[in-house]
This record gives sequence, structure tokens and C-alpha cells, in this order.
Amino acid sequence: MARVLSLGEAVAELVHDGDTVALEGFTHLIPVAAGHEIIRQRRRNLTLVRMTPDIVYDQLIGAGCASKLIFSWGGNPGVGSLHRFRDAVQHSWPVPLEIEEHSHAGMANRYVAGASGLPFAVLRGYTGTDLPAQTSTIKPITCPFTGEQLTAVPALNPDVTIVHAQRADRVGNVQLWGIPGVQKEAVLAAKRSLVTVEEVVDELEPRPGALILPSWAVTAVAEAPGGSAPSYAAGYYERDNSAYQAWDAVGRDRDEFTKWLNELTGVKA
Amino acid sequence: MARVLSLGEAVAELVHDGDTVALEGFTHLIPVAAGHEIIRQRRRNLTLVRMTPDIVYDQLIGAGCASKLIFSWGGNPGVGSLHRFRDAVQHSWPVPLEIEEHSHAGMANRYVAGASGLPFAVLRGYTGTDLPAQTSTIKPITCPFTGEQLTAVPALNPDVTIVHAQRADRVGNVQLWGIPGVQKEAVLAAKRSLVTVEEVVDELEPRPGALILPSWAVTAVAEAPGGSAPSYAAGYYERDNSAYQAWDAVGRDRDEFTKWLNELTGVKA
Amino acid sequence: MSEYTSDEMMSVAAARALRAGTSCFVGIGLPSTAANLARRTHAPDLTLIYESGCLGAKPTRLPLSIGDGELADTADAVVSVPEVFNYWLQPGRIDVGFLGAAQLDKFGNINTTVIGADYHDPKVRLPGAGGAPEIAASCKEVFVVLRQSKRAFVEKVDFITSFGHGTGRGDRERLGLRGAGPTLVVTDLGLMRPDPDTAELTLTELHPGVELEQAVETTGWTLKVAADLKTTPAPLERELTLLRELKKAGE
Amino acid sequence: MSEYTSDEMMSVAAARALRAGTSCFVGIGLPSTAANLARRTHAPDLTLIYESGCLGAKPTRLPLSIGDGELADTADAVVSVPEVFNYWLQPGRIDVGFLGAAQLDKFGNINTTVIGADYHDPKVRLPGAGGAPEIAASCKEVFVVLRQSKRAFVEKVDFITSFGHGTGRGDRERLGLRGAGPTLVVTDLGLMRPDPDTAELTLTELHPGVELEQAVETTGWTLKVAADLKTTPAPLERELTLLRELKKAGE
Repeated sequence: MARVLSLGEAVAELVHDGDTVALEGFTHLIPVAAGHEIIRQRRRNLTLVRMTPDIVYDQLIGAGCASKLIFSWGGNPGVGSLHRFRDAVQHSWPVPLEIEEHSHAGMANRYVAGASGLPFAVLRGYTGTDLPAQTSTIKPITCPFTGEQLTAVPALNPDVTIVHAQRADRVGNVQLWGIPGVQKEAVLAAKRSLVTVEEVVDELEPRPGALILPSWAVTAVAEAPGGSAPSYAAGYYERDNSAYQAWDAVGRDRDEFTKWLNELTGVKA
Repeated sequence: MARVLSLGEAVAELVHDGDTVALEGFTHLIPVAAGHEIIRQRRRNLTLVRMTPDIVYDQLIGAGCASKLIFSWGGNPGVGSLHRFRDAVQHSWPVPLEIEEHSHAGMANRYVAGASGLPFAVLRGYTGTDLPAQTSTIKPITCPFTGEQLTAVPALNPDVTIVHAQRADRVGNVQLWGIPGVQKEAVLAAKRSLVTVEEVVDELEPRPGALILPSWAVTAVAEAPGGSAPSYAAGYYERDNSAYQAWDAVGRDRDEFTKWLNELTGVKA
Repeated sequence: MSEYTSDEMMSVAAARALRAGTSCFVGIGLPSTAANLARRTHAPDLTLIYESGCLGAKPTRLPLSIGDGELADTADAVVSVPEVFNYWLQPGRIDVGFLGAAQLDKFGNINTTVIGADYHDPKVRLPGAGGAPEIAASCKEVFVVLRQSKRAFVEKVDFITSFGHGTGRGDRERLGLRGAGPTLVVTDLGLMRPDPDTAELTLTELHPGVELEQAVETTGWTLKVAADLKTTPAPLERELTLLRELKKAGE
Repeated sequence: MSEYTSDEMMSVAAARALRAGTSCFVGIGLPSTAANLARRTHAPDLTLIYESGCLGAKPTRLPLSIGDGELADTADAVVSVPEVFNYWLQPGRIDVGFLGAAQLDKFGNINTTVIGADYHDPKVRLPGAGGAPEIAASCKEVFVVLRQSKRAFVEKVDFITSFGHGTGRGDRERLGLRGAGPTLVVTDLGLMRPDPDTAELTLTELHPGVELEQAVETTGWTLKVAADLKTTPAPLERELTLLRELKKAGE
């Protein structure tokens, strides 16, 4: 059964240096507060996994937490590039960043395989593209019935997956509604999982479109109100588009970024 | 976009002699009225597909509609055997019935592959059992990353899938709640689909746990109030357990069954 | 102490085997009765998973089918059938798979497909596999519950629908099956467990009042008996009351 | 007739290409603007599918991301990301895939990964593939919309992120790709379509007031021009009004 912990406790206990860590949330419910806590706790050499690394991953990368990124689309949605990500890839700042690059369909299926206890997934994907030449985790596979050639990708099984949801009850059952993304698969694929929530409530009332992660499928729940801002949490708050725009100027410049980082971590400049 | 038809029109148009036909509904929402309409319209040589053939399949088989059954569990749940099914398998009455036998996990994944436009699915299944020796649609497959051996099953792509749901709106969007079974996969895997519904309404109000089949993914919708009795339709009526028990005596005896059949089809004895 | 039937003893013994705080993938019939009794007695937090996609069902009356509305209404979550098999069963998340059988052999292999040597011309056509092959493969361990008879307890099943221990200890490992397979068989006469070395089902407990000879005679192979054969504690008053309430409510 | 910008002309031309009664897998940015304009003009029943899992979204304002709450709130159905790719895109259910690009080559291959010859030491690291490779592979046809420039319209892309027509007609069939691939490129200067024989992108329409030379000079290969080069009809007053309302509401 999931234990209800503070965010600090949960990150301290579940996220270790060198771990493969997935923070998922597709535009909606991005676990930003948990990402910031990982930065504050100065984790290093993480393999970060995420379909759509956006500003919280730019921040983790800029803070030097990651040595590798597994992803399918890295950008500041609606704004432009991730400058810390680019700086790491192009100039190894602050540390070199290895990348393992997929498509969304490939990443989604890798989580599905992980959640399903299978070593790989099959899809119609990557055909004719230059991705398989750069990514060793894309291989051909032949249908044993039709002889048709398709594509295989290996399961993703993060050491820990972190997602954000609207609510949990006091025994750790999690309720999430709105765009569900790939969160269920990412949690079920992981060895350990942390769900940050807007609030812990006495009882989860049924809601249209809500999915439930039962307590026994989650390692820990931590209350983190506003924990997915500047992304949004359906029913709680809207996306703060200006924060995405404002990040561009901060992320673009190493000094500006370092100032931002010092502020987050409480270091005096 | 789905057309709203009468049940008779829909079956006449969508179900042809020799077709592969899946009627799905896992205990809940079994499309019984549609099955009876297929009997009334005297379809022949159908390959019937269903994870859990129960009394409506016993009736279709006894009426001589089917030449083949693809399934994973055939019984009268909570009561006992399907006598028409047994009689067809053991004594070819009224016509021989070929069978293709899987497990639930295999059948579910065959629909998933069908819905996904893939020729096959991979699972951890059938290992050590005698099923692969009897069923040619079960084959080994090797993970291209780990070398581990798993099991492959081919996609199911019925000519037509029929399911029952609670509601549709007047343009044919379907709303289904309660146990969803494998209905979405079975509909999306099929070349054509028919959804019978308890009622056609002006507007589908959102409901906890409801899934939607958009009109553009369905061929036809037909109103059939009570159309899943004696199984149940959450929010409309309960399972009629006595009807399942009563079927045992009817199905057990060829004469009793023939009387039942004549009554259904309006033939004077 | 009340009088009780051998079926009641079987249900009580099966319920007791389910540990508090675990999860159980429940077949319909005897396994469902036992699992629901366990939730009412020593294991109120037992998580019941039904193949209809009901995760954490807490039925107030005994379900008649694995997809009763009652199961969905009381579940923590209701998911699709592909999801329950792929995301919940297959990765080995479930502690115990609780199965019935038509035939069971001395290595715990289960037959629910055909009686008779010829698959294509069976003496009796049974319902088939359902979810059992993968439940038997993927749960951390498997309990089987069925009434003892020479017809049911056979030297070798006519058809392996669900793999137990094959031809003996080590077969599961060789096939790459991850779960431990059948670790307990509960009958109306006693309990059998696979021998630690050979995996042959061995009588370890007799229910109160049952003669050893009865168990031996209703087993279709030469039943081995544990050196320290024990007697199952008789059903408690409370267990019987709750079992009877449960069965009555389910009718 | 109002004045209008070349970007407005591009959005209007892109919107017009989307036929009533069809379905469109919509990338964010220019494709989303065009698709939403089409719903407000000639194709109110156009089904919009976003990779965030929103099927049949009917946003009242222009979404800023592919996962805006507005898309979920107005959708016929909201499904998981694996489901939108596996059950909805992959089987070829979607009529049109509408994509942007950083680089596009003369055979309609799309690059959104890296600029520069060396993947490991790129001149510019772009966002990557996202959903595009499979959208380009699986939709019945693909429309691409982007502003014309020599940097963007190149002889050969530095990296094939999403496969168009490869090295020419027949490559898609050889690879077993089921969709027709790019059938239309909408730019701020005109429209290009693949030559029926060679699949080389060929200028078939110029927007009003655009000189042929402009289109040729902003194309990084020797642009072929259709024998019957046409002029796009100028945006209608109504199209411009609706486009401006849409863009304003989205800000």
C-alpha cells in the first residue's frame, strides 16, 4: 500500500543518484514540484526519461542532475527551444548529456511493455527514418504469422516514476482526471513510484473520466498543492503560459539560469 | 459517421453468410438481441468469435448459424455446460463446428492487435500448456533485445463486431459504462461494427467510468431496449440469473431447443 | 461447535490460506467464495481482482459471475479485459491466483478443456481455459480448490490447460515461468502441498473427522502423506456464520 | 477585399485543403490554426485528433499546446497517449496528418531533429520527432505547412525524422508504408504537390501577388513548376475575420 509522505521525504527515499527516473505528464499534470525537489536534493547521474522533456527537464539538466536523457520531443511547447538541453547536448554544460531518442509512439509503447511485464513492444514505427541508425533500442521484428516486418522497442522500466494527480485518499488511492497521458503506464512500469497530488482527501468521489491508481500499485503519495504549475491540473488551475514564455529568457543564458538555480536551492550568490 | 438503423436493417446490411462475426460483452452488456436477430435472419457458415461464448452463442450454434467458433471459455456461467456447443463439438449437431481455442489473455491481445493495426500481439501466455499443439494461431517469438522467448498470437479482425451499450446520441456517438470488457478493442478491430443500445438520446451527459466510441469509429447504431438481457446493463437492469438456470434444461435437449428456436423464429411446430 | 458440511470445511480452509494484506486473482465458484469469506474474517484488506477488470472489488454479496455489477460498483478501479491481463496479471503483481479445476494431476497441472485422450473427439467437452493458463503462470503462487474424487484427482491430466509443476520440480524454471505455481490444494478432505524436492502433491493436512483412507481412495494416484500429517482446525462458529450469510446473500 | 499577411494566406490555404467530413491528426502551431479555421469555415464536422489523446476536439479558442484543457473539455473522447497512437493512428483510421517541419526536402521528407551533418555534434539541436514519424507513416495522406526559405526547403534534409517520399516515387510502397505520404505542402508563397511520377515537390499554385521568382529563390532545390500553374484564390473576408478571431482568442 502507498505511504503518504512529505515531498522531501519521498524524494529522499525513492530517488537515488544514478537512478533511471521518469517524470511523466503530457502537457497536463507535469510533476514540476517533484522535479524541483530532485534539484534541491542535488541528485546526480540520473537517466531522465520523459516523452516530452520541457522546462522542468531543462531545469534538471541545467542543474547537472542528468547524465542521460531518453525522450521523444524536447522543447518549450508553444515557445521554442530548451536552451539548457541544447547547451548540454551541444556543449556538455554543465555536464555531458547522452541522449536516446525515440518517437512518441515508440516511447508510449516502451512504457506499455514495461507496465505489461514484457521485454519489448511491437509497433509500425520509425520506418524509413534516420532514427534507428542513431538509436540502438529500435530493431526490426518479423510477424511469425504473416512474415511482415515491423519494429520492436524494448520495455522502459524506470527505477522510479513520478507523476502528479489531482487527489489521493488517506490510504493512498490516487484519482486523476483530464488528459491521462502515459502516467498509468509509466507508474506501472516502474520499480518504485511517487504520485504528488493537489490534495489528500477523506474520500474520492467518482468523477467522469477519472482513472484510479489503487494504493497497492503505488509506492508513495505526497501532497504538493500547485505541484504541476506552470502546467495545469484540470479542476484546480490553468496553464500559466507566461511562465513558459518567461523561461525562454532564463534558460537562454547560463548566468540567468544559475541565478534561478541558486534561488531555487537557497544558495546565496 | 455511424448510421442509426433498426436492428433488423443493421443485421441485414452488416452480417453476411460466411462472415467472421464477434459479439462481445464480458458478462455485462452481452448483445443478445442482435444474436437473436442473426438467428431470425438465418445466417449460415459464420465464424463466431467471442471470449466467453455463453447462452446466446449456444443458441446461435444450436440454430446452425456457425461453422467455426474462436473462443477462450465456453460455458453457462454459474450454471454449467453449454449443451448445444457440446452437441455440435461432440456430435456435429446440427452441423459440424470447428473450434479454435485460446486463453482469455490470448483472445484479449488478439483483439488489441486487431484494433492497433498490427498483425500480431506478444504475451507471456500458454507456456507449458497443451493449447499450442491444438491451436495453430499460437507461436513462439523471441525478444530481439533480451533473447527471451515469448508467445505470439495473430490479430483478430472480424468482418463485423456487435456490442451492446447503454446509450448513443442521434449522430451515433456511443456511451458505455460499468465493466467495459473488450468491447472497444473488438469494435476497433472489425471491418464493420454495430452497437445496439438501450436508448438513443439527444445528448450524452458525462458519467463516471463511461467510455465513448465516437460516431466515426462505428458503422451502425440500433436501439434495442433490454437488448442484453438476460445479462445486464449497468444503470438499466440486473442480470436475470434464473434465465441462465432455465436455459440449462432447454439447451440440454434437442427437441426442447428446437421448440425454443421455432418460437424465436416464428415457425409453427 | 456447530455441525458443518465438508464443502463448508473446504471453503473455510481455503479462506484461511489467503493472507491479510495480499492480493488475489479470483476465479468464480469455490475460489470466489473462499476469497470473500477471507475478507470477512481475518483478511479484510485482501485485494480481490476479477478477470472482468474489477480491481479491489469488495462485494457485499457473493457474485454469481466474474462480471457482476456488484463487483464493478464496489471496485477501486474497473479496467478493460486487455488491461487486467496485460497491466495487472502478466507482470506478476498479484500474490495469489485462486483457481478451480475439472481435473488436477499429481504435479498440480490443471485441465478444464477436454476429458478423454483425443482433443478432437473428446468424451466431455469442458468450458476451456478462460484466464487460468496465465493466472497459473503469472501469479506469485497458485491455490487450487476442488472436491476430491478419483475422476478429478488423476495421475496425469488428459489436457494441460494450466501448467502446474509439469513433470516435477524444475519444469517451471526451465520454461521461464516466473510464479511459484501451485503451492496449495484445498479439498473437501484436506490440504495437499507440492513436495519441496519433487513437487508431487502430498497430503499435509486432513480435515477433522476425515480418515486418511478416504483421502487416499479418492485420489487417482498413490497419494503420498506428509510424515507430520496435521489436522485442520475445525471451522469456527464465526467462520460458519459468515460463510452461510455470504452464500445466502449470493443466492 | 481586406489586406492580409502572407501568414494569413498560408493559414487560409491550409484550412481550405481540409475536406468536410474527414478526420485530421493535428500538430501544434500552424497545422492547429489551419484545422481550427477549417472547422469554423467549410468543414464544421472535421474531426480533430490531438496526440495528447483528445479525439474530436472542438476548441472554442486556439490551443497553445497539444494538451490544453480546452481540447479535453470539448473532445468526444479523451484517451491515453498509448491508445491514441496504437488504436487510432496506427491502423490508418485518420484521413489527414497535418505537420509542420524545420526542414523539408524535395521529396517531402521532414527533419525536426538536428541541423548539421553530424547527429552527435549538431549545428542546432531541434526538439525531435514527437508523434510525427508515425503520423507521416499512418495517416491516409499528409499535409505539411511551413514558411518558405532556402534554409527550410532543402535538396536533402540533414536527418529524416519523418519519411515523406524518400528518394522518389515507389519508396513508400517498398517500405510497406500504408499511407500516401505528403500530398500537399502549403507555404506562405504557394502550394506544392508531389509529381505523380517522381514524387518531387512541384509548385502548383502561387498565392495572389506572389512572383514565381520569389518561390523559386526561396527553395533550396531547382523548383519545378506545374505547366498549369494556378493562383490561389485570395482569402475571403469571412475567412480572415474568423482566423483573426481565432488567433486573438488563443493569445
